[in-house]
Amino acid sequence: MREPENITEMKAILEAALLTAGQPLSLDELLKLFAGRMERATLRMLLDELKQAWEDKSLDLVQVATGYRFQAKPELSAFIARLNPDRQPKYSRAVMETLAIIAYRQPVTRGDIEQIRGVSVNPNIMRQLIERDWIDVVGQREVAGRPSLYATTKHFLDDLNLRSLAELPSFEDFIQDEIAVED
Amino acid sequence: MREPENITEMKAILEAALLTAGQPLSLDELLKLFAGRMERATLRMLLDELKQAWEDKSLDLVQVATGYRFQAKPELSAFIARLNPDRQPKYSRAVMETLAIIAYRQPVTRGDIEQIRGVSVNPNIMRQLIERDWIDVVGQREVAGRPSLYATTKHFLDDLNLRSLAELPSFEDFIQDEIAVED
Amino acid sequence: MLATTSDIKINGEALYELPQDLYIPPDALEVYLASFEGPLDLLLYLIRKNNLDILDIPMADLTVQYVQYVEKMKAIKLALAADYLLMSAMLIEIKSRMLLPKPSTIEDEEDPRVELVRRLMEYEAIKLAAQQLDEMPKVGEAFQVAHAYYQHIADIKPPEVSMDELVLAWQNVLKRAKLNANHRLGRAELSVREHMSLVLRRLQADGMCAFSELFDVKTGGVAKLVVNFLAILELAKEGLIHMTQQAAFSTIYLQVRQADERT
Repeated sequence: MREPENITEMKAILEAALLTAGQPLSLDELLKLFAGRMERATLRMLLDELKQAWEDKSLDLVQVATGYRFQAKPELSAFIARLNPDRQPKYSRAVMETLAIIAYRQPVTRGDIEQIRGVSVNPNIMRQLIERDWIDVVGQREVAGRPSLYATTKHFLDDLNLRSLAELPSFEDFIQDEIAVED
Repeated sequence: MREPENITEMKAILEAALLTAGQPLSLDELLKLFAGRMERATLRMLLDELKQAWEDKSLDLVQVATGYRFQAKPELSAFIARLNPDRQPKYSRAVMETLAIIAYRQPVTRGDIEQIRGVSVNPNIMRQLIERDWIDVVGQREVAGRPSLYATTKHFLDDLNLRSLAELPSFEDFIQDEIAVED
Repeated sequence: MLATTSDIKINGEALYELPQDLYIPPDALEVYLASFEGPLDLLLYLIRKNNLDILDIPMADLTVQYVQYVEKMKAIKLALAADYLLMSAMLIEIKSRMLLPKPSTIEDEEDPRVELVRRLMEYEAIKLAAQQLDEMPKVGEAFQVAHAYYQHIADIKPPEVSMDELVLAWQNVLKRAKLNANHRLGRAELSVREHMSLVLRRLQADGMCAFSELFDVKTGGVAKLVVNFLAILELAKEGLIHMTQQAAFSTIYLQVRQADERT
């Protein structure tokens, strides 16, 4: 196995790796392709060139929370969706509200979630989100019972095509008109 | 959602679908992309064109038993393999014990090893160690069948970072340990 | 996402009236519980859609009714019913505090409704955020990630073996074979074993070798020479080599024993 000798060969390796990965690849992972014989700056430059080369093609090279990935252009997605009529499971309102609380208020305990939702949280709800790898336990709150603290994962951001939590819609946008308190 | 109007758009849909499928797609599945508005013959032609378009690129469009798929060019696969190094394999207990007997009792025949281990030695074990260049045949014992005498090689010492076999712990060390434990 | 009245059915018949206040007919409670995510959700609905004034609710009636629920709900969804009961208790508390004359000394006390309003508004925002998250395009639905195939050519790495592992393997052999007693062998003997292999290897390659050629006097050192000599003796003893000398004091030749030389 001969190491790549020119930019074209390096780009072919990068492209093949990203097209076959099935998940985002971080800069550190991509550097492994070249067995440590590449500078980060060069890698970034190659990724930029690759991104441009694909601009008029069928996929986009995008950066998400855990790295770079190729994904079908949005206008082609609807056609591809015809191949898989069965979609991801729809989550219940309870699951989505729990997710929203964790996303916007993290790190939170189950108690915090119950306080905000005003109902007890079924452990099954947390399990569904953990199984999807959208949330995980990031620690314990140092109070009686040491309840687990939950936060969203990078995989959650990847799945929503986001690079960071800051790219989520602002919470302020969801606050509605003040509820009047009459005297 | 507008149906594709020209060959370029159709090829982009096909390409995106095949690149994101994660498995081969049959002609029947690929036809679904166009909601029944495409002839099989046209589809085959488009696939041929797509195949040619990728000839000098990082992937090949190939036909396998269950359909069409994109796959990394063979010469690039070795680089991609660097992303997921195989877990370091382990030698079986039988191999390790055989190696230990050869190291401590050399030169020994397979019969000697069998006698010490109390079980027959699979020829495959010796082959693994010979292929690794850790043992070799240094002679034959002049008894019936002229069995080969095995010894460890210099390469074995190098790989274990030893200058000589004398750097291996001696038997007496073990026996002392043994006594200490039994007391 | 808010429950609409047509979603709510009782005994198969759509219920077209949502309660104007917090009183929910007991036979419909389960349906309401299923339609709303909890008391905050229901209260929010009543405030936003029905313009309910939370202080206008006849608390005495409400209290009696909710106590009746406890009995009814013992069998089903007690936990959820408890959430509603907790809320009505909270409302009753708020109302009672509003009705009591405020002693001037604790005039600074916060209006108890403020906390409830804060909670309602926070929950409302979370509800909308949840809706938004639900609608956001996601991988697998709106995004298909490239996942072409590659031939997994194993980057074959042979197993690593450390000295410790080798020693452990040897200890296991010894334990099982109970060889400890008759195989006491020290470092020196290990060196002898190594030199036996070296001499054999040399003879295998060269065919025949003069005794003196097997000793590297220049770099060997005395210990090594002795070990080498012992190795040769051991090889001879084990019948692995053959030594010949034509006459006294002439050169001794060593060679690997041949099959036809059996004694």
